[in-house]
Amino acid sequence: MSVVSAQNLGLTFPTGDGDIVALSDVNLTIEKGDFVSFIGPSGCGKTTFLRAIADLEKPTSGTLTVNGMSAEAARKARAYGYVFQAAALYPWRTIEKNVALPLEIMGYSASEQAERIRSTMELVNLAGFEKKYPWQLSGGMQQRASIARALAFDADLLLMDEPFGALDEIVRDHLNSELLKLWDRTQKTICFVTHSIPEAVYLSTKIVVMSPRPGRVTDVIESTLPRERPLDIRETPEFLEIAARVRDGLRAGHSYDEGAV
Amino acid sequence: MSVVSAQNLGLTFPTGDGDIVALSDVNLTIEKGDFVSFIGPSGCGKTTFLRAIADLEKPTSGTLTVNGMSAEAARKARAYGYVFQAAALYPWRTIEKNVALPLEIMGYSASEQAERIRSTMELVNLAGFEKKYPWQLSGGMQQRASIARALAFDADLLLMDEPFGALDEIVRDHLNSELLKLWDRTQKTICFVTHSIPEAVYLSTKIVVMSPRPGRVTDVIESTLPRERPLDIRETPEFLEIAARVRDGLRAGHSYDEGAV
Amino acid sequence: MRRDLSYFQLYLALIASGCGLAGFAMSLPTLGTAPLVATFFALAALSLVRLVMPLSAWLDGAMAVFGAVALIASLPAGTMPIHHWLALFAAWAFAWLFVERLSAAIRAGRLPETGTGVLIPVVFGLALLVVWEVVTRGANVPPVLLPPPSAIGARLAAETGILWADFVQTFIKSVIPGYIIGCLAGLVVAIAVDRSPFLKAGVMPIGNFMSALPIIGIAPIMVMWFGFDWQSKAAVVVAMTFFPMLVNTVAGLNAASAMERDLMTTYAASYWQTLMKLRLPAAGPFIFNALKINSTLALIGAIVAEFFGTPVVGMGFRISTGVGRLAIDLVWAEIAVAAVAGSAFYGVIALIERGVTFWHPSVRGGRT
Amino acid sequence: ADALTLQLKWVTQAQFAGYLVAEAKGFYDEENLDITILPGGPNIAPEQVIAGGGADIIVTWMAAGLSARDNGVPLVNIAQPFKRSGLMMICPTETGITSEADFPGHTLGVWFFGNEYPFFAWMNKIGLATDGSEGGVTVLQQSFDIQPMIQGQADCISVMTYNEYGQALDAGYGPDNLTIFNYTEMGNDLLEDGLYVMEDTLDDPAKVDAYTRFVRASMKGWAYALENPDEAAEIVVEMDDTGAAEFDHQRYMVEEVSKLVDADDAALDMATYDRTAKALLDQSIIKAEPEGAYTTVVTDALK
Amino acid sequence: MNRVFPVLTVLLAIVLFWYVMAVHMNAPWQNQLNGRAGLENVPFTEFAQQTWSQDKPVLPAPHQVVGEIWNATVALELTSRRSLAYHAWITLSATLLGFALGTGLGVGLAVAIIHNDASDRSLMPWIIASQTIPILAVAPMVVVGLGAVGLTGLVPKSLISMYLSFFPVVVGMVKGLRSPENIQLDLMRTYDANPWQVFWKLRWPASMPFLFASMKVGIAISLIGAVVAELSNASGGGLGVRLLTGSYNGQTIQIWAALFIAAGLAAVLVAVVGSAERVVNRRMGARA
Ligand SMILES: Nc1ncnc2c1ncn2[C@@H]1O[C@H](COP(=O)(O)OP(=O)(O)OP(=O)(O)O)[C@@H](O)[C@H]1O
Ligand SMILES: Nc1ncnc2c1ncn2[C@@H]1O[C@H](COP(=O)(O)OP(=O)(O)OP(=O)(O)O)[C@@H](O)[C@H]1O
Ligand SMILES: Cc1ncc(C[n+]2csc(CCO)c2C)c(N)n1
Ligand SMILES: [Mg+2]
Ligand SMILES: [Mg+2]
Repeated sequence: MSVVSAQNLGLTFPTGDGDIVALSDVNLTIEKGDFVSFIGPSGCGKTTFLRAIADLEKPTSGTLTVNGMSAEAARKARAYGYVFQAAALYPWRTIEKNVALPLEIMGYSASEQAERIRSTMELVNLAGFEKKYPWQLSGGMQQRASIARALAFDADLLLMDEPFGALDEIVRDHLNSELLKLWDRTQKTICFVTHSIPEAVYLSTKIVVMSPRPGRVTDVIESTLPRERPLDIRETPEFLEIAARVRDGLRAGHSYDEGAV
Repeated sequence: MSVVSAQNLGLTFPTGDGDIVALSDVNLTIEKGDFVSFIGPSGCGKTTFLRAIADLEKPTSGTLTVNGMSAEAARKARAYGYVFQAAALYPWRTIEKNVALPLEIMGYSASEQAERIRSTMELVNLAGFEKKYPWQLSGGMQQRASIARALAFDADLLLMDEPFGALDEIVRDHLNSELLKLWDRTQKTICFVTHSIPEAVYLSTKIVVMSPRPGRVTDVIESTLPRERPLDIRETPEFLEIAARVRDGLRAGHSYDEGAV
Repeated sequence: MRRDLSYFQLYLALIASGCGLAGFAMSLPTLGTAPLVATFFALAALSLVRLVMPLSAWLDGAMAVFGAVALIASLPAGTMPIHHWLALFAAWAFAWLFVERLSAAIRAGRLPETGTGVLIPVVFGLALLVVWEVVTRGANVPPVLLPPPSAIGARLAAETGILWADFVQTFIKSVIPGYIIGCLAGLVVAIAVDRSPFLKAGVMPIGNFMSALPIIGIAPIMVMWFGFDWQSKAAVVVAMTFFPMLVNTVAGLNAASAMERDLMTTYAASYWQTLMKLRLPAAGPFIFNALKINSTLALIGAIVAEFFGTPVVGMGFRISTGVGRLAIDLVWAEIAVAAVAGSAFYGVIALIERGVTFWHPSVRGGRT
Repeated sequence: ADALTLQLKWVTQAQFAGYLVAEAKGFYDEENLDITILPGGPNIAPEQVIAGGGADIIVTWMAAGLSARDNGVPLVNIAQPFKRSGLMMICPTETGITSEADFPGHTLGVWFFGNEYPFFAWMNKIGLATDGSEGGVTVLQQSFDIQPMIQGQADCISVMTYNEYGQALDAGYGPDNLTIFNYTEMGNDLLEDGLYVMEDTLDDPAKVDAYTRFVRASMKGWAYALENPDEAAEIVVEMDDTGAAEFDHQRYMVEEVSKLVDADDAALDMATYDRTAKALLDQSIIKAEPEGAYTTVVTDALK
Repeated sequence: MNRVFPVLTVLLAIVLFWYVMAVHMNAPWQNQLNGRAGLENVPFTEFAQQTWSQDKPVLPAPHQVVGEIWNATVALELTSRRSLAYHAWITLSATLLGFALGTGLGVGLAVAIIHNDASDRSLMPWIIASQTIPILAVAPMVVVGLGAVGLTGLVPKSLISMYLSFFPVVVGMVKGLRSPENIQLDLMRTYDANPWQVFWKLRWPASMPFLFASMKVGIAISLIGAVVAELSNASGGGLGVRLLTGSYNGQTIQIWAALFIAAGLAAVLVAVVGSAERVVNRRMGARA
């Protein structure tokens, strides 16, 4: 059974001046253990697609199943963890309380909460910062806290919307390899939105290239890279070749009209 | 006469819990027509240095001259145009009125204003959007409007603080080559802050690598690339070599302690 | 079963029909005396068919209106029988159900925002009036305490001359000049104070202190200083409107972001250029906030001041002497005029705000 | 004990000394009565309070009482301890006003809130317009103090002999620099502080009995107050919740009030009543000849 | 020091101006008095002294007001009905009860409004309209009406105070409870949180800054409400009654003293809410 399966998926936003077709005729299957990156120019529907999987938007046509059930049923079964583009930590909660938030809502016992907080905080390398408030942490640390929050409960599917968008290249590299390690260890399925070609190639087993107006999938590239990926894999010809293919796919989808910017 | 010249420049922010040394012992000379990129991890003082040039911050030690005079005198002589990281357009003004803002303040005649608005709007490819308000435009278009605003009056020095930070890779590529063309045509001196190594290498004649705590210049790399730069210059070995040198310089400045993230 | 009602709406519908059923049973013995109400009960009970077939929201609206009319038309002279109270409940439930369904329809995009959006508060207001009318008359509330709206309306219509003269004296002569002077003075002082950090540090705490002070307390003093006529009332209005404007404008002048200001610095813009092109426009929402607060304060201030001595005309004068003469319906008519004038004043300012600060996210409605 | 609530027309002051003294000296207790005395104020209409059920007996001016009756609040006068009016109009001599004939063109301060009827009755009688028209007077709603005269905002102001007139005396005014129009002396007086109840309660003999005992005790209070003005003033000061009453002023007020009250006779004087009713009818403050607006059952029972 | 000095300077300027105005405004009456007493050519310093020590001045001098405040508070027993402290306490109790009721009502309405479209649309315009009703006109009827059903003293005053103070709280709390960004709400949805959880874990904490901002306005308005109510309810005393009786007796010094005590009370109340805000902020991990 595939984790996500979309057939002829369409999603239209009605607005004051006409409808916006955010997704049109999207067909995509994501299998258990996949690391799927979504890349494409602004407004091509990456976020919308992730939100549809998460049942935060309702598709207007086609079918979408998550873990074999409707997206709504999957959400109610707490099938996934979602990492938003901004960290979206609650500023009035300490880091540990932020991580505890889903656990409280899902009714975990106090002792289990404590245990999970400890282990996920360690996983994202934030042990020692439990009692700090979000503003006392750097942007990267906040982002890691928000990842911890999505990992704290047992969802096999992780939806990540440009989680590293705001970070500088060096830090990003670092978090990328951490994320790969985590994925390797936990066997989760990951859907990952990014604007960066190297990032997409480096991380993914499958790269979905999208293009806007209407938002659609223009290319799905299966990575031939091995699961084990040191950082300098990015200088190998194989890597560069996949990157070039992604770049071509992207460029094709980019019409240089004004609205595209 | 060099456009910007800093000797032993230091800038310290006093704060509640101790001083922050944002810039320490910076020595740098920028010549007319240079395209200088500043790159470095978050908090290394890139913005602070640009702001010092613009006389938005006062250095606490060392000397800094702009066009041979003090930064304040240069500012009063309207020696530079500044593009902020965020577009910072005034929401109550149309795009064209935003571009007109510096012209109004500097007392240009109505006809000259109209002429300059027309030409710069064309330059940044925004003709037809004159009467729109900022929030009616996409992020990229807003950023271009803010560039137009900095270009509208005749400053030979352009200070740009991560102007393309919020844009996706393809659009960024596009604006990068437009910026290069503009620089080539107008012979302006440009100081450009970025987080992206390829961007820095692609654009600059000189790359200033900085590192934090205290903010300082760790490397100044003179580019050996020709002035004429097609986009695919980025796959040449020469390019990759400079990029690698920048990356090494950056990594050296990055201590992997938590605060650095 | 297709669900055209939410659970909450369903409860309301059941309450309405339930009251209808019970009321019908109770009114059986006296069926002939109030045929309209009995018909309403019967129809309300009939509306239970919505369990098997959907009924239009407009039908609920019609039932509410019918219930109200039936009740008011058959209000007995003495105390109201119990089942009439059931009719009031039922009519209220229908009205509530009606607005619930209308707003659900607007949200779902099935009805247009304009028009229907106005209908909902109007229905609510009318429902309040009906309840007021039925309760005051049905429960024999002494008219010298709270007259029914119909009596107030009759007074309103009969005394237009007096009401208009009072309105002119209080609103046109006292409120408007006081409001303009107070707001302008607040604005000007704010700008003056803003130039000097020293003055700002000195004036602002005092301004905050003064704006918390029960300014109406100065009404007798103002009457003592400025005499009986509208001048003293205007002075009270000036004092009441000055501080909110001062405090808000000073806050607003600081609302421009650091980057927006830096931009002006890079242009080596002068103080006045920065003020006119950046800080005042950025302060717009704050200034309008004060203008709106002041629009309700001003009228109250003028009316209160008239309690401490006036010429024999004015809304406050009429209210206080009206109470003394037990002309309570005239007093309420005057209160109604004040409420309408105040709301209209507020509405006008809000409209101007929409036009002037069109760019502000709170006006253009989110996004970016 | 029978519980009764008395609503005064004005703030706690010696104008109501009889009731306050009766309460303080236990005269009501002696009559097996439990009296609550509610002070009034410029925003409190006793007629409204009694109509709303907040009081059993009120102290008010007859003009206001009859007007309320005309407006559908069936008030009935059960006793009238105040036989004369304390109302005056005073004009500083520098205004040049020496007689009624000098009024036209001048501004006169008048208390409203139910206190305005005597003035309008007077103006009606001497044929002066009060609507601001040519040859008439300008009327001002006067605050309850003498500031308008001191400030020169009004040429003449209303005063009570027992209250504001005292303030004027304190401020250096007096008969030598004032023209004084005394309503009683001019024969323009309307009956002031009387005791009123709701008409329907008079059907209940137990109530009537309670009223009778109340009036009896009150008159005893008045008699005591007039005999012991110092103690009465002290009691008034003591019973004032607001702490505003001052002994000297209250002492003065007891003195002046004693000239208006007849402590031995609570009965309504029919001649003054008829004049009051006629004056109100004449200027159509009330629309119909009042009927049943007074009863003598209580005062008859006192004898 | 740096914060106090400017305030003191401005205060000093105000006091000086006040003394000058006191001379100016009290002069006509003083001239009359002197004229009547046959005094001529009073030297200016003495004349100024006279204008600053009138019994019922048009504008009392600052020291007269301060003296009256002193005499009416410190110099008297707290329970004395002449003590301004006693009256301040009466007004304060009505204010606090009214404020508590108003805040409760305001929050309750705001909760209804943000959770229910129909309430939002039907209530909001009327809530605004309610504030345009001249409360002083309605107050006597409220007092009489409630008195008729046996509610007297504290309750009617508090209700009027509540009527004024609920308004800023509704307006602020509607904003505050709606202040969570979409992304924060979406997060709750990804957890399939129920409305109750969304309220207590997100909306309520997010609205705290708005609640406190509104409560600062609300408590000041509450005090105004209590004073206004006292103008219509003379029994029992209170600062409003002092204002009123002061005004009947032309006791300007008494008016000003009551006014200043009221202002001081307002300042203290606002400061108390402010410190409560700081405590809550600290609990909620706000930046120092
Ligand atoms: N709530 C909405 N209402 C109307 N239009 C919307 C809404 N959300 C998204 N859109 C539109 O749908 C399209 C797809 O948006 P989406 O956010 O999925 O793009 P994206 O690929 O995530 O872009 P970015 O890289 O900028 O995040 C865009 O044109 C956007 O303007
Ligand atoms: N106004 C200020 N007050 C105190 N500290 C400041 C101030 N502005 C900057 N700093 C500090 O100075 C250091 C340099 O900041 P700067 O903004 O120049 O960094 P940057 O290189 O531009 O970083 P980024 O890439 O995140 O924009 C940082 O540690 C920052 O916290
Ligand atoms: C301070 C004070 N001011 C005015 C009056 C005038 N006045 C005298 S009697 C009365 C009403 C009924 O007796 C009124 C309003 C007063 N008594 N006390
Ligand atoms: Mg997106
Ligand atoms: Mg920066």
